[in-house]
Amino acid sequence: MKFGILVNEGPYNHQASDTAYQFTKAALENGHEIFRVFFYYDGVNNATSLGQPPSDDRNVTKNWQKLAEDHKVDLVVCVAAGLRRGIVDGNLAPGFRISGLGQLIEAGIQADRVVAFGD
Amino acid sequence: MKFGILVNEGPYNHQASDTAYQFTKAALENGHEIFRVFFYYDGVNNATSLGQPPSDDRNVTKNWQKLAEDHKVDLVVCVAAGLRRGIVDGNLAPGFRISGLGQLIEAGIQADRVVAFGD
Amino acid sequence: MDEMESGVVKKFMFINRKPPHGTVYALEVLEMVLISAAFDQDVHLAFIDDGVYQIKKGQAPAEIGCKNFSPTYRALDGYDIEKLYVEAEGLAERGLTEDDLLVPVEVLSRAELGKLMGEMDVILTA
Amino acid sequence: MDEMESGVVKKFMFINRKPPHGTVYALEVLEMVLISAAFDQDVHLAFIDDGVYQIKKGQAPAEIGCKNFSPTYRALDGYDIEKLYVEAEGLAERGLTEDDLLVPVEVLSRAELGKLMGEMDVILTA
Amino acid sequence: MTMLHTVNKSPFERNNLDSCLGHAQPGDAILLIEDAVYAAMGGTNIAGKIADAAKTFRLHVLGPDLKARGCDPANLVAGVTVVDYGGFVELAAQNKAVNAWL
Amino acid sequence: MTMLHTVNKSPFERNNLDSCLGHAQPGDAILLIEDAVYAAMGGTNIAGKIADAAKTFRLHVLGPDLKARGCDPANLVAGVTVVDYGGFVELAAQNKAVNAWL
Repeated sequence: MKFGILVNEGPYNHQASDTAYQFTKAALENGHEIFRVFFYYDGVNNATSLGQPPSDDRNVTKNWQKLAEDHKVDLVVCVAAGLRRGIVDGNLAPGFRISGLGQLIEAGIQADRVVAFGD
Repeated sequence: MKFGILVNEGPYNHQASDTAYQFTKAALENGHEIFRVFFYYDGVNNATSLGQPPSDDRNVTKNWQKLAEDHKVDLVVCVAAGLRRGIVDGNLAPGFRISGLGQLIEAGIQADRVVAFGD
Repeated sequence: MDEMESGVVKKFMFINRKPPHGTVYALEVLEMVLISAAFDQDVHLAFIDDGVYQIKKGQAPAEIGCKNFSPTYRALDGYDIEKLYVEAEGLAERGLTEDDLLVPVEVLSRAELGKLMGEMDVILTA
Repeated sequence: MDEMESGVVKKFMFINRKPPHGTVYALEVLEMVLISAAFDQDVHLAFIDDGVYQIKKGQAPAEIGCKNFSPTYRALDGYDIEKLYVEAEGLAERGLTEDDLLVPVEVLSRAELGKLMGEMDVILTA
Repeated sequence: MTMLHTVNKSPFERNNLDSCLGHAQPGDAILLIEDAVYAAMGGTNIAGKIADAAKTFRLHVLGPDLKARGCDPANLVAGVTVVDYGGFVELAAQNKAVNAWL
Repeated sequence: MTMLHTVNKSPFERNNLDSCLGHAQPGDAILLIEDAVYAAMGGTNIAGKIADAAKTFRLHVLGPDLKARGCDPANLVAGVTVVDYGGFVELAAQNKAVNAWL
């Protein structure tokens, strides 16, 4: 089954991004396909290349990057939401790409299920 | 009277930062002193130099910067909260400075009132 | 965008549960809704709980420094987005009536809206 | 830090209203509390509403990928932070008792805590 | 000495206002800001509770936030006073401390 | 076809769970995650409401979130089932659509 994932909140402040990551990982482990993970609202902050969480805590951005590397998961940051909040080409972490909100609607059309995580 | 201001949320997603700005401006206009504005939790995201909100919307970061310029308001970003979220020297907007959480406690001690804005 | 010609038409519902201005959700949901129009999907908007405040008449956020995006709801029919639903219970709890709303809507009971939600293919709530 | 020797001692209260793990507030409040200890202030911690869950025994967030910071509450007395208050009503509504808590606290009624809040100089709630 | 309490969330969505009302001391000032201003409006299913609260506390609401949301100040619960940002500042100055019910 | 509803906020703080219960259709699946897992615990002042809901809906709770919060699965309201992240995925797959009550 093909899943689209929507992440509405930034890392650390809310668990939303962590739960979305665990869901995505479990879906892949169960043999499902991830059509796309779309980062909207404050969710765009997951894609910063500049975060340095304490060494005894998880690194949310790295978690997403590893999924992209290992499973070619498409990680898309909303361009408009990102511009508003300062997530742009200059500080975009490798593994993420910036595109339009249409990519979320497309995920809604193409994926069998859309699962959203937020506040 | 001396005010300390605490901003807990980032720009745009929550009104907290806008209300904190309006409060700070009104306090200065009424002849009060702003001891410090401290940005904690997601509030550190107010200090990004990379945000480009739509031209028909307000620019929250610029609002803060103008207060710093016009009234020498001390805008302090928590170093640990900023590191976690990717607000660091490289993308810190002019007018803000990065320092420790002790600066918030100091504001609590030195200011007559601490007013917090958040989610 | 070849998905725009894919021919697949799904029932999308955007459920608005939050008041405007205190958070950005109302505004950014509206941006999603406008984009969805370009994909020729069967788009539904529901205003429940505090979401009913999003379409209250007379909003004027200039003094809080924010943009007044509420007129955009009136422009939705120009994008062929005409399925707007408001929950009767949500209005009543808040002392509001249809006359307080800035755009024509269909008022449904919570039970009716719940049933309609059950018919959707994609639901995005904020 | 000369403020550490300023001699001013204020009554600080950190009011915790949110559960742990779902948001970062509990963890980052704890960081504030630890720093405040260095300034020799009269520090009070209150756990009310869902904040009582912060000091529930047995927390083990490894599977959700998060750090277990709950043992830190037990370390607070090493920083001379010993004024910990829990609201009785908050415990009761959630079916909890003092035995469920991982750290010694004083249980106060809502009325008593409200009165104590009124005596503070600086209150930071999250 | 009295305190100023601020509440910024809708009373229909969250428990912030209830918690504030349960802890504030008689005579304290309470200021409704941001999405909490809806609590001050007449005709809602909590208007009676707010009218009662206005007898125990000095209850204020932030005018710019009312206006932003299209809420008519003529339709406020009896006993609630409108202030602007300058009034917010003076409330903070006149009371001993500010407790933001986040 | 049934839906999967997810709720992630504490029922003591916000109205998300109430709104979900008011709109979900009989037979729908509801999964409590993150701070909503507290709703599944026995002994709270809402446990009766949750036990009733478990008769109308297929009520599930996310195990890793229970464990994170020190909530004992032995003390759940009757009728609530624990699932892990893989179980969450399969619930999403088995139902027609997922409605996250944010």
